[in-house]
Amino acid sequence: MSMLERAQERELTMREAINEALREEMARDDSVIIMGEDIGVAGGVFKVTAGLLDTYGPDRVLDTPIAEAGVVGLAVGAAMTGLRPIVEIMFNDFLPLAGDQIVNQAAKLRYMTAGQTRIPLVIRTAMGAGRRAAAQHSQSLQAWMSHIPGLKVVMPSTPEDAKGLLKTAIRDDNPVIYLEDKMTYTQKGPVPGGDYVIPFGRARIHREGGDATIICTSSMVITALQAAEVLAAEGIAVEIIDPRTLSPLDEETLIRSAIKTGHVLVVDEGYQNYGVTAEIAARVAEGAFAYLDEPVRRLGAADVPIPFAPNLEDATIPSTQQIIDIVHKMRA
Amino acid sequence: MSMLERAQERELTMREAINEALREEMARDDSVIIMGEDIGVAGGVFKVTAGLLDTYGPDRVLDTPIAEAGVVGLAVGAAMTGLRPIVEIMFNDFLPLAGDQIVNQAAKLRYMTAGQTRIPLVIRTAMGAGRRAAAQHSQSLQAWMSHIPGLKVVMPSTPEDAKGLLKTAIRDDNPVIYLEDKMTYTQKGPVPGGDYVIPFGRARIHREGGDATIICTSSMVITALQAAEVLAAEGIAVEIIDPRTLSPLDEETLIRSAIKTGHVLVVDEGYQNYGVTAEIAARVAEGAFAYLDEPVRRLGAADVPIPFAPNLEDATIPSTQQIIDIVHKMRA
Amino acid sequence: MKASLQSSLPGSDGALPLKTALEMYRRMVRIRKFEETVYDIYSRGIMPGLAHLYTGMEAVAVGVCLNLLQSDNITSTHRGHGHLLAKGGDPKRMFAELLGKATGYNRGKGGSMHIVDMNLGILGANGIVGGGLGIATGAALSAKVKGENRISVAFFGDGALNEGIFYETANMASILQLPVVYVMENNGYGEYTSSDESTAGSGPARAEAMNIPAKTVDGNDVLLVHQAAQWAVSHAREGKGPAFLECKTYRWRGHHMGDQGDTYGYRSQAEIDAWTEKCPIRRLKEYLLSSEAVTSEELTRIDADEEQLIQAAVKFARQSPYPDIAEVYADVYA
Amino acid sequence: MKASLQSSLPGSDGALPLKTALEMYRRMVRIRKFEETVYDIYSRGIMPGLAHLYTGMEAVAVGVCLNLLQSDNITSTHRGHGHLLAKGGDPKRMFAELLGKATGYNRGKGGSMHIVDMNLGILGANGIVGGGLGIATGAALSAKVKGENRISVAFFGDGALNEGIFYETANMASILQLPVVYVMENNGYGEYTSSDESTAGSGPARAEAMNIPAKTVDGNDVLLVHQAAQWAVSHAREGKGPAFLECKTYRWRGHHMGDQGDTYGYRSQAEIDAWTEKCPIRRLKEYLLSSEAVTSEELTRIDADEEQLIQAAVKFARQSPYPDIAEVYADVYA
Ligand SMILES: Cc1ncc(C[n+]2csc(CCOP(=O)(O)OP(=O)(O)O)c2C)c(N)n1
Ligand SMILES: Cc1ncc(C[n+]2csc(CCOP(=O)(O)OP(=O)(O)O)c2C)c(N)n1
Ligand SMILES: [Mg+2]
Ligand SMILES: [Mg+2]
Repeated sequence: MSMLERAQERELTMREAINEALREEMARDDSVIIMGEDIGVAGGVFKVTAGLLDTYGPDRVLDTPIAEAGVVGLAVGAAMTGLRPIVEIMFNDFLPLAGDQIVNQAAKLRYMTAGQTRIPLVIRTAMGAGRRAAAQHSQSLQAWMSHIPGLKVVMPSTPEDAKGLLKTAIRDDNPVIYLEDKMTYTQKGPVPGGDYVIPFGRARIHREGGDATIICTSSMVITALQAAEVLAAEGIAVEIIDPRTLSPLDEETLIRSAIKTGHVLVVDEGYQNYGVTAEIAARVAEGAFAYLDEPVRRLGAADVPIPFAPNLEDATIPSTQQIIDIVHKMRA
Repeated sequence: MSMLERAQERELTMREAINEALREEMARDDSVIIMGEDIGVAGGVFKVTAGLLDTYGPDRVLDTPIAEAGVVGLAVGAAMTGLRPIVEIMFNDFLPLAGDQIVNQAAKLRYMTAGQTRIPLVIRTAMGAGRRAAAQHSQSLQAWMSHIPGLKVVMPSTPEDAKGLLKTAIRDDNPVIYLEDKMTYTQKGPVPGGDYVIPFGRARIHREGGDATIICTSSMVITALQAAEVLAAEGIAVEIIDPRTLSPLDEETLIRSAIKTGHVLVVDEGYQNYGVTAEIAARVAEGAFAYLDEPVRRLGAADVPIPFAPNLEDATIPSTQQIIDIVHKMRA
Repeated sequence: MKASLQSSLPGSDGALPLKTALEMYRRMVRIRKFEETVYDIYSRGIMPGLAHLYTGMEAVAVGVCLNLLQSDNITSTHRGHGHLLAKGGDPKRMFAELLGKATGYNRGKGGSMHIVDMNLGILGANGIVGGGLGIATGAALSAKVKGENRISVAFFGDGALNEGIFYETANMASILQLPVVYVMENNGYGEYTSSDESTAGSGPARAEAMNIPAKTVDGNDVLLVHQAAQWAVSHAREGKGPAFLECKTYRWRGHHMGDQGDTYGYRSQAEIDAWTEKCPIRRLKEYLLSSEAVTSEELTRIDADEEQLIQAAVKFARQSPYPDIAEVYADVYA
Repeated sequence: MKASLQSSLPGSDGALPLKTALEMYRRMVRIRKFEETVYDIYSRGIMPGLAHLYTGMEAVAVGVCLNLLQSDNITSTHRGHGHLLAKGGDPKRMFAELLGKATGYNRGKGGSMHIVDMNLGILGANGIVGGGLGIATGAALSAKVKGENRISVAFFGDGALNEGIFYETANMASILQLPVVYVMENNGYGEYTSSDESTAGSGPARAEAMNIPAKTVDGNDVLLVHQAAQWAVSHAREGKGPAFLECKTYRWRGHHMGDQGDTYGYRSQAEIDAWTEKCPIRRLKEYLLSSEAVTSEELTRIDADEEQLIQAAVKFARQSPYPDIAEVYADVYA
């Protein structure tokens, strides 16, 4: 980031940062359109697209019917023929409704056609538990998306990253799944001025430390940073790394830290079984094998549909306390 | 298995074994119905349901329209209200079309309702590459299904297992995803006589050996057994274990073998990234940490949409030679 | 109002008994009071999660459900309280569920969008738009295969009409001649998007294109809804296959509790006012009084009874404990 | 046969030029020869994978595509060879793709079900039933947003009609008035299941229910298909929104190469024979000859040209190399 950009830095919420990225990219390139349920007149259920309809009009900001497969289907066709559509899928729990369009069409068309077409498509969607929205509105399905070759998967954890990564996503010629943790929309952070992008496949080290590594994604970065504070007070220096993109994954940075600390915990809010933590743990365990003092630990969401009752829901989400406990156990 | 059952053992193909299980369960319990595209008159595109329509009639053997989401949707409702539907989804590549019904309805209803309902539903589907069917008809999406709490996931590798596990699936009160590798349909093996079931969550040790462990699923068991033959000739004794069900997973048996041999390779035909091999590798690496002489190795399908050209497709599927090479490297 | 208490209702097999009319009134009042109480406790921060209120739409659920037997099945939506109460759901266990309490229908694990009562044939509210369509149609398949005299009713919205699942399941119902009634609650909007702008053609036309007979009715007139539903339910029950009913109505309280005032700027106060004028409860009340079959006191008594029922239910819910933490891992598998 | 070379075709803007009629003949013959050659090489074990032949359906693709500009887009199906050739696809690169060769359209990575030629507006065959519907409708959205004079045609089958994706995308096309034509190839079956037993109501009725004008035409009469498609294409091109065309036809060679004789027992030889009688190529040929505008020699010459073209294409394909193994990892991402 340039000095100028830093100088122009402001505090924005995650929501504002995303809105700004959308706004700027739509201004920069008029092939960028945005479509989804309630994103126009209403500005999106989370208000992330507020004001776009007024600025860019109904040809480029499309309020669609409730038809996830159809919306993504149209976006794929539009992406093949010169537009750069951004689709908002209100909750990532609804990605399975568009599963075929994402997996069998968007992700594969370029490869199947040996590069004859490109699919500059971004699917933005809200994920994460914590809003007492129950099992069909609280999932974190990033593992599904990350499993599919041909997709890129982005999970920002700060307003700064959110803006820079979304711009990269919109300019990318491949389908990108961009997951926004709904609990972070109101979270504030510094955002540089000017037009900046953040490349995919580069992890961000949020905090350095030599005693243990915590690899964490999306809002789990916040949870882990809180744990790190507590642990620091106890004299344990934890390194916090956010891969930022799950696909491509910056394996190198993760492994380097694992080699340095010898103790690794991976935290992600998806279901733990066959989830994101498994892939990261497996890669780190392989890459840092000789340097690990103990097995790579994993902490995902409980392997249950997400319950409604507040006390139950909270118990399914990885917590600061759980992280602290695991680090204590690791260092014991 | 009883002596009698062994005595009645016959050689059946995988296809015949599955057909027999369907036939016997439909005879045993008239709440079992089967529905899917072309499964009635035609007997299924892979002929797995041949003859069922004649025996059980069109009320229990339903040729459906081409509408995967709708078919699974009806099956969920039927399962809640007293039937035990078996749905055939022709290719597992089409599971994403029914993604919402599987993930948000079938898998979650019991939990969300605190046990007020049960969903005795089996979804049988063909997976696997090798038939030059290209990217939309060759995938192995077991990682997706295994990630979802509330689903059970079964991957038989022999006719005997196929029959016994399918019977268990049909009698189970939960949604079960039953994946049939299309390359194995004509593969023969001994099948006991009589009515037998194989419990979920129990791995099968196909071959014992103390030098290395290969954990493998579905047709990869065959590939691995071939590699084991070659390695045996070189004096390397490989243990071959098939978990048979990915969810529930018999972690204990896998870890026990890992502890014994200290060298582990996991082979599965799904895409490697964020795939089944990651979860198994992560669990084994954690459970057998102190006993491993080297990192757990993984071999999945290449992380690319599956190409059509025979030479390219073959290069994406885990092969006997690759397994041999990895074991050589492990033991080096 | 075209139907009457005295005269024989066209399509029905006789006059509408006063008892039924009063039961309609009672259930509509119950729903109204339930929903307004939700509004209250939600506004006061007592209820977690999301709440989509049925206020203003009571005639639809009640007019339809009073044609059903307990053994018939319904599926509901995210806006489910009205359907559940109309089908006989217990306000106590519903409120408890809304608050995430152990005494709730789902022991607090489902919340507003997932209430089920298998004994009452309530196969569930559903958080997925169109999520009940497969389930209701599948339940009708069960009835047919098992030769049981049960029908299914799937309530769904004008927004849900555009999901492919309606099309796929209704087609199957039509081919297989399943005993299912599709009740489309056309309240003009799917969230903040107008139905006119998102839907080409009408629900009835789409159903008829799949050989499913369809009617449209004023969804704020419980007698007309009841009469039309009688037609649809008989059609299904007599083995003639699926039927489709569009009920035109309006949700007074916006899409959900977050949709107050001008937050989403998609509807005018004038529009809300016009629909409030068409209050289904007031319409039935005025009709009953003008028929002189009922006194004002009788209705006031019903109002009071229901008020008490609802207040007792909320109290019960509030006093109930949260579920034991061990519930987290229970019921994932049978 | 109701249309004629001389007389003005109703709905068209003039007589059908002889040149166009001959081009129809040429393309139909090309498709027929292409498909019968696939039949041959597949039977001899030379072609890997799956092959779904278009034999008998030639009039649909040709009648429609001769109304299109090169810049218009089409999406095709698993049974795509006919559409691709009708839109101008190169038999050489197609055959090479069918054999998985490096010289194929997709360098062997797609095979029969995934051929694309972006330069010709061929947005792809598709292995997913209904898979082209979103793409074609999305391409029409591009055209509208970018103000380009391009329309899209989505070919799809009677079986695909029952997938929710048709309903979802056609609804959007109708609301947004997108320039897209839905061409339903009704060949009576989806794989081995009769369309009558799986489809309630008709394709045109379903389209009309979403305000999309629709026609049904004899899909074995290329002149009638051409004329009806002219109507549909003009409708879309003039900005009047989507149109729907059902073409009734038959696939002689079964669902795919594995569907020979009585393997799947779903259709009778009598049925096949009856449809073979309605050969679209023979019909056009007889008509042309009876019109006396063309001599038998001219047609024979076209036959011979096309035979040569196809044989050269197969030879080219067979002599081409398989792709380099490095191709496995190329093109996953742009
Ligand atoms: C598959 C899916 N898409 C989107 C949503 C978000 N959502 C919840 S309610 C709703 C509107 C539904 O409209 P309608 O069917 O008309 O019912 P109404 O709210 O008007 O009663 C939407 C879009 C959802 N829950 N599920
Ligand atoms: C989503 C999906 N479901 C099922 C299939 C398997 N399948 C391939 S072709 C076909 C029949 C399609 O019928 P129709 O649309 O009428 O086309 P036709 O083969 O008659 O040309 C089916 C079921 C598929 N490829 N994709
Ligand atoms: Mg609505
Ligand atoms: Mg067909």
